[in-house]
Amino acid sequence: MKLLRRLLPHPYLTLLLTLTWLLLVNGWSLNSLLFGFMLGVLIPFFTQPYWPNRPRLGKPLKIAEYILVVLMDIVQANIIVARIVLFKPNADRRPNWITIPLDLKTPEAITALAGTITMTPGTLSADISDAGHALLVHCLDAPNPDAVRDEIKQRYERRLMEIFE
Amino acid sequence: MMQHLLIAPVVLPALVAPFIIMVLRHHLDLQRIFSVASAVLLAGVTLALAAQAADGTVKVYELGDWPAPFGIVLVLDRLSGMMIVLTSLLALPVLLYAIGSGWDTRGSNFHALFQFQLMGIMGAFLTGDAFNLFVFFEVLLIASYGLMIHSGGTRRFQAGVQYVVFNLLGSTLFLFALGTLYSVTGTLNMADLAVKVSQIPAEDTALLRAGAVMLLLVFAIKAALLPLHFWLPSAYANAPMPVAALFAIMTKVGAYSILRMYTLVFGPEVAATAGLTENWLLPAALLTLIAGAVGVLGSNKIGRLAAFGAIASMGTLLIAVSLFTQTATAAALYYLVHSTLAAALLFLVADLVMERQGGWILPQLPMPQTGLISALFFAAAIALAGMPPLSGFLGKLLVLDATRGSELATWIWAVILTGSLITIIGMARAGSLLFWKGHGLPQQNTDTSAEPPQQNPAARPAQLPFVACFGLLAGLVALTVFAGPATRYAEATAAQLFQPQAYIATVLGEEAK
Amino acid sequence: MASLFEFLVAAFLVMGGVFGIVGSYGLIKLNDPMSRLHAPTKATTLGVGGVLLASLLHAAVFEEHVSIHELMITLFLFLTAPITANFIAKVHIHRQETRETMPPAGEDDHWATHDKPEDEERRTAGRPDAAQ
Amino acid sequence: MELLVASAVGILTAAGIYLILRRRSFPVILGLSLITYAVNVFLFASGRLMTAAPPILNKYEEVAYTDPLPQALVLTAIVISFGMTAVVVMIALGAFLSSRDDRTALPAEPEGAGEDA
Amino acid sequence: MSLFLIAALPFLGAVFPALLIRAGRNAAASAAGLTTFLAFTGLMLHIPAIFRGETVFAAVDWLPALGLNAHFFLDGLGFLFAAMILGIGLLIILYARFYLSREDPMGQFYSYLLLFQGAMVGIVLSDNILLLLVFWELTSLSSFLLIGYWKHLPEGRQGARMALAVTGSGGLAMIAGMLLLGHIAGSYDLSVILQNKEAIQSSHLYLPALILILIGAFTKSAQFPFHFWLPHAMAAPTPVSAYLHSATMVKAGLFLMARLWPVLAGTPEWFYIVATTGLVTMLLGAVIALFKDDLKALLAFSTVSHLGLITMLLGFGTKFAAVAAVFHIINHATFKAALFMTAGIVDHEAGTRDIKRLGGLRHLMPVTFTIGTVAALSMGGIPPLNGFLSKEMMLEEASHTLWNGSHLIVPALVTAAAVFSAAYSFRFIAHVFLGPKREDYPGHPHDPNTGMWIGPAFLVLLVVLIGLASAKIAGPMVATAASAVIGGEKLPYYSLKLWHGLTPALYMSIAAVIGGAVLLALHKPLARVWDAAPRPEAKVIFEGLIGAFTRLSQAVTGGLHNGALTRYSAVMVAFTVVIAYLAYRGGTLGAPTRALQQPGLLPVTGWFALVVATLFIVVKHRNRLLSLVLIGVVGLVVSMAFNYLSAPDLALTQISVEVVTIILMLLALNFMPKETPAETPVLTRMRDGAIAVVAGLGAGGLIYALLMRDFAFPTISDFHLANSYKGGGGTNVVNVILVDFRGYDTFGEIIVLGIAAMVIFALTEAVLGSRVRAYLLNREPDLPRAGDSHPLMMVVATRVMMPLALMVAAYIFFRGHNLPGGGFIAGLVAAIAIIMQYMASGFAWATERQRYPYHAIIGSGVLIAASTGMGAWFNGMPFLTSAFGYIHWPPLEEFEWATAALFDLGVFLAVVGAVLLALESLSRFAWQPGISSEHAMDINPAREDAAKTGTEG
Amino acid sequence: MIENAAYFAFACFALAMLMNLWKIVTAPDIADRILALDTMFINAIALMVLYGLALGTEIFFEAAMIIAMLGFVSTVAYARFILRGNIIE
Ligand code: NA
Ligand code: NA
Repeated sequence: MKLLRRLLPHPYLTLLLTLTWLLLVNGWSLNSLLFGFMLGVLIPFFTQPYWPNRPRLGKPLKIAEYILVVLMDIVQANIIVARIVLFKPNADRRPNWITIPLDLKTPEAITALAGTITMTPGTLSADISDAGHALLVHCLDAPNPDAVRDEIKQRYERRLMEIFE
Repeated sequence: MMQHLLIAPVVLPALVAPFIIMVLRHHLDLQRIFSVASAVLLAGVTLALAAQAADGTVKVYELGDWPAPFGIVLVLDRLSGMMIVLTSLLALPVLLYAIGSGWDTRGSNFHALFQFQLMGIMGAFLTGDAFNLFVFFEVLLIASYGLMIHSGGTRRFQAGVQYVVFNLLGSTLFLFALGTLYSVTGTLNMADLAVKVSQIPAEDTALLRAGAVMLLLVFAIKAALLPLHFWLPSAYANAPMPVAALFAIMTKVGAYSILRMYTLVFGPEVAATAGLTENWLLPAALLTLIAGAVGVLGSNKIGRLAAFGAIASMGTLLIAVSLFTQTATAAALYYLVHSTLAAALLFLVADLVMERQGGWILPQLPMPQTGLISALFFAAAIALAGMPPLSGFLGKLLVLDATRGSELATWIWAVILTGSLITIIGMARAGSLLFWKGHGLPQQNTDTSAEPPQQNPAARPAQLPFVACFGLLAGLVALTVFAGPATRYAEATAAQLFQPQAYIATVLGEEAK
Repeated sequence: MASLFEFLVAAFLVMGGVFGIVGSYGLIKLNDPMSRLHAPTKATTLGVGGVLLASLLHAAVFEEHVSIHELMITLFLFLTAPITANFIAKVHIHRQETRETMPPAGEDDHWATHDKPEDEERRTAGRPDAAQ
Repeated sequence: MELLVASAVGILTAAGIYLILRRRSFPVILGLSLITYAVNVFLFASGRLMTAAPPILNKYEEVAYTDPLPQALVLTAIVISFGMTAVVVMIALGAFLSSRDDRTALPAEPEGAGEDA
Repeated sequence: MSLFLIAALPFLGAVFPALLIRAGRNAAASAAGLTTFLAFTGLMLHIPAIFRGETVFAAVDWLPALGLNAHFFLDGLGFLFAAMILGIGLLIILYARFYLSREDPMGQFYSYLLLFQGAMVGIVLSDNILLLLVFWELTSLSSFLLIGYWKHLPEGRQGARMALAVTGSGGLAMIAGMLLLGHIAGSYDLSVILQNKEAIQSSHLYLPALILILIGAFTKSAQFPFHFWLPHAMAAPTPVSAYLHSATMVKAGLFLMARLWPVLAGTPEWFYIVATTGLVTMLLGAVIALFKDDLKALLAFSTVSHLGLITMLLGFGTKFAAVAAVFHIINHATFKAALFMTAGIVDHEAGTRDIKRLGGLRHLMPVTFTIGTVAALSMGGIPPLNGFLSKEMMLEEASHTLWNGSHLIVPALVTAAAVFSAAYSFRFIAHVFLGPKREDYPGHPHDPNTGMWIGPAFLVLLVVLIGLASAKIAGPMVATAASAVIGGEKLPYYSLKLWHGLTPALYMSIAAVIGGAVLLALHKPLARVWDAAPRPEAKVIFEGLIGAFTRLSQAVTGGLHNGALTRYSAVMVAFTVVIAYLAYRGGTLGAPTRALQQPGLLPVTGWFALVVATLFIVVKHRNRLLSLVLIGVVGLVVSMAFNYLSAPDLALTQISVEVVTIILMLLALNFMPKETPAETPVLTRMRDGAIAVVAGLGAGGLIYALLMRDFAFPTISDFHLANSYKGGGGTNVVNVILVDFRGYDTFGEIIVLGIAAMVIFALTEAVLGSRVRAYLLNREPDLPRAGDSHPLMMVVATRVMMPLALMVAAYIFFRGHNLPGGGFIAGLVAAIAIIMQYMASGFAWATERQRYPYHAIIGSGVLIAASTGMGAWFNGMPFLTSAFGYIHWPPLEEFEWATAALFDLGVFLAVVGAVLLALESLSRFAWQPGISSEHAMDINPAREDAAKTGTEG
Repeated sequence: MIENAAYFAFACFALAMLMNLWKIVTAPDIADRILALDTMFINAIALMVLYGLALGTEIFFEAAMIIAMLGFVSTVAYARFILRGNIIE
């Protein structure tokens, strides 16, 4: 068991890498699967010094849900922002900084949140506070910053809390 | 296994170098042992190969078992045999010198770089493929960059920048030339190029000629032909002197390549490239000689003097090369061997001097071991100036004799002889100031502008540098005493160069027909 | 059926093109540097995404082989775009802003970009042996 | 197409050489980078220009292939010039750090003093 | 004794003194004397043959290709000279043993002396004029060493260099002359040349050859206007002067003229050049000699004068004159060597050679006085000494020589010279030995020990004996030697005796003696006039010339190689463009054979982006960071262009290399100025711009012309396309070329990369080992720095990306043989994946986690590639021969194996190792002690919480 | 239809690239230039995928993927340079 843990320091990563391999070679053959798995074992083995203290992930369904939510938001928000860019005069726009206090603690979770914020158009994670307890977000057009902050905390951070901690 | 001997000059250093880096990185003594053993073995291998080529047969090694012109081939003929022997016989004393003087301890990776340097040079001499020649030029160049800046120092770095930048320009030009040649002929193999160039349709000659001449200029850069020689003085003068001594063969790579390409591919008989060099190559070579000789007289440091001496000797060599006749080529080949050994010796002597008093020709310090060093300087100086009894005089006579038929014979003679005179005066000035005037200086050092000797002499075998110098001197003496056999070999080599059909047929096999 | 897929592919292509150009147009049109930083996310997400979806669909339907490895590109872009944006934002904060012009950093003192090198020294000074 | 490639080569070469003729090592290295692009494209183009004909053999149908050889040559050339660039950058840096001066010109050495006799 | 041995003995002997000097001065001297004596004896063994009129040969081929062979011969002339060289050599060796002081390195002296002796013997025994040249130049070199023997004297160094410059340049001229002569005669062997008088004298090359050879002879024999070096050579120790400047080296020129007399003499050119030069030299030398106060200078100019005399005789071209010349050569050698030794004794004992401080020595040094007086009288032409005899013959011949139709010129000038000659000879006696004894000699004059005076005494004995019984003692020698000079023809009538009756010569002699006495009497006032008279000082002029030329050389060299790389590059580019254009002009360019392809939207866009970015770089290049950003644009466009033009492998490589290069340059730029100052003047920029534009036009024009024409022949890549799959087992032809068809190129290429990394590593070590280290440690960043050096988001993202990127690298590696990719690109991607860790978490942190030394990775890469190549040997195939095949292991599908993949693995490892070693080395510049490697990110709330609860660090 | 849509997309991304170029040339600040270059990388990816789609080949996939990866690395490198001077510390 100990040996297995050493060989497979992170099964999720091995799974992800095996999938990546199949994705890369664009096929599902047994050869590819075995080879991908082999690499999926080997590469984390060689790279584990670079990723100590890996977080434990919980609830795969939650992860899937989160991804779906984000993708939907991306499409929606893109259209809004495209309208702003194309049609809204600069003078009417209300760009704004928002401080988002963080309940998330692990770097991985914070990064996921920050990434989500950036990838959903209209908001952008710009910086983190000097002790890591707040996230600085920039809004392209936010007449009401507090609403944006609450939405982020509600919609994304809450879900991430469930996934990571 | 014997048929694989032809690749050995490349593979042997290519194995030893990484081995030194991987396994012996922290064992200086073992590095030295392996490096010297490799050099000795290399000398043996090259001698065996040259012996194979001596009877005039051309040997071809098809790398990857792909036939020419589709794969890369190594070709051994008299010329390449001679050049690899010269390289390995030069390398050994230079290596011993570097060990004996402790130069190899003054920076990292000296021995590995040295082996790689040899590999590059060997590869360049043996290849039968134009692009592969480029690759090995780069191997030898990059190793030379490392050796040139070995042990560091402000001025060495500054000179290194110039050396590298200028040679990168040269490498770029090489690629322009190769692209042009491939674009016209559709081939890269030198023998195949020869076939294609001889049959080139008239409408393609303009582009072919541009490519051919650019290639020549690339080689001329390596050969330090004026006005492409500017990289040499500061590079050689600021390199560690044993490295500069090894570099004595690098200019010859340029000369070799000119001889190779302009006898095999763009030979005197080839109509498409007729008259490509006639108007400018010889005058440029004459100016090179003058610039070198004047530089010898105008140098205030012995390293620079040696560098200009090397340029002057390249001028003489290129004069003979530029005539592209069989006799002149034979003379050039003899002179080539001589000038390589002579220049190397002068660089090593320069190092002996610099170690002891900083290298200023107007000396500020007296020098220990003046007697032996001055004798060696004297020998190197007369060798490089072309004074008897050493081979330089014979080489000079051969060149003068061979250029008699040229339209510019008067100019050639005048320049060679004047160049000799200026060199003699310059060498005499330097020698008398360094050794005679320096002899009378007070013992203690009051002037700090001279570079102090760099390291502890205890850690090195003190005799080895002199053994190395006398080894090179012995080479010069042997070249003098056995001038008859040596010139016979040179003549046979030249004859082979000017009848390239056998080379072409051997390389291309049935393709030739 | 084919024409539906044809339409879909075309639609993805057009969508991709539009968002692609919106992203780059935004870069020119928007008048403050932080706002400009929002624009490329459009190109990254729906711009490239649209083209990738079109490619995926096109391969599956019209060239009769499933090709999903375009997803790798998306994966990389989603992974990297936030970091890029974060860095460029930090450049702005570093060059254009000071601690004073920034909003408060919640319970903390200031934003990480405005950590002074002195602070760094303080942070490393506590453990000088860490370097050994 | 040929005109575009040729003029691009020309412009890259010209720009590269202009920068190589500057007096500081950094622009010289920039110039070398540009002229390396130029020569790579030049060498590549020596196989003539073809679109949509990569030299990846197609087992199923007869298609045209562009000349693969120059591509292999350029690949080698790119790698080599990368190594060279790395070295020249380092040497230039070494030169700058040792002398605090990034001029490429080699300063004249102080003359040795004394009576020339 | 074989001529080889005679010629070689001195050279062999030259080794011993230097080695034996530790055994003492006598050992060194004996060794030198013994070898000389052996050679002399060997020479004497040939007396019978020589005096029978035979010629002794010894020949061995040396450099037959050139006609330079070790052919020696000994005839009367050679014998005479060889005997003088070896004989006087013996006396000098003896003399020098006592002359040199304890501080002088005697071993060195004898070595040099024997070297010189060997060279001289070589000259006179050579049957091959090229061989003769070898020895000729050797005399210049060895005399250089001898003249400069007293290293500490500036005069010695100057004199040596002057002698070398003058005689060396003469030697060089002579090389040309000899080559011409040999060319005319069809051989370089004297025995052949001497048979070809008509051919030589009728050749159009006769005059150039003659002039060039004569330059050699005149410089060596100190003929006007090359005479000036000889007096300055007097800085040498006196034994050297006695040897070189009386009997041997300066006679080499005469020897050569005598040697070639049969084929060169007898023409008007010969007469006017040689005789006139001799005449002028003779007179000039005599005049100057009279006014020299330095004993050795007096003798030196007297030597010049006498050499002129002999030259003139040879120049007359008559047989009688030739006989007289030979005779005077002998006589001059005897009395002049004796005089030099006398001068040396005086100098040695009295402590000065200044005539003005001497006088009255006859009381203190009677032996020396006797020797000196006899020799000087002979020099002055006083009967019954030998000098008188040959001088008479000279006067006799001169008395009926026409010069340009005039009967008067030669006799008059000759008599004038004789007058001065007598005068300085008398002065030598009178002002040194006669007169009252003085109190103020610098030394304590007394006769030296026997070893020192025995040599000159012997010579003086010869002087007297030859004078009294010349026909008996010198007759046979003169006859054999003279007969050799005139080419074996019948000797003219002459008689070697004191009294010839009342001939014009006798009147001239008498006039000379009387005139000489008068001049001596008037010496004081004349000297005042002489000193006041303006005249060119040869030494000043020469030194000035050489100095000026040296300074000119320094200026030219310094000016030409002024260290400005920009100029070197500009010259190189301009030269290339011009030469390439001229070459292009020499050929023809046919009409286009290919149609222009219409570009679409994409290429035009790309082109536009490329051009704008490139030009913008030129405009903005002083902003260095911006330039790098723009280089990124260029790289991107070029990469896309490769893709568009069917070169996906190139596109991949280009973009990967691009990124690594930019990282590298950014790392370097950190330490360098961020701006390039504007320092070039407008004109320079315009010049550079012009060069650049022309070069750009050239490159662009060339590729355009190439692109518009088809290959002249089918290309070899058809073979690659056809055999890539069959023979190489891969469908990506570019990759198969790289790892198989031209795997050897790739082998060289990874080695380049490996070396590059090693060089960078070594350079880093060198820089960090120097004082730069201190600078770097105390360096203040030149731009304000932001906080948070290892941002949390970046660290997390790269942790995810690293395995992904390595996966991609593996993918690219394994598919490379069949689809775009391969070991090189895979290596770059893998390297970049690791670099991301460095960039995100810092150097210290990442280095600590690096398990495999990069040196070893490079080395193993090269070794794997080489081993794969060598593996083929065991199949009996050449290096790098690949093999591939297919494996089917159920239930797996069939898969391919190829040794090329192993080779590619070598490439992969070399690339990874090289890139990382390079970047790691560069990163070490910025490393500061105290930088933490404990944490990957600066800010991590989880860490703080953990610290609170104490669970993890 | 697909062809026309592809042309449209080509035109859009080509135009987008030119806009990026414009920004690189005219931007007042280096940060904007880096941003524009980064966007250019993304547009290049799109163009490459489009081109593959138009030719019906997957040969450009790797290039697009590598650009996605490497564009990031170079952008971060530029930004780090401005922020810290030293990109590996
Ligand atoms: Na967002
Ligand atoms: Na991005």
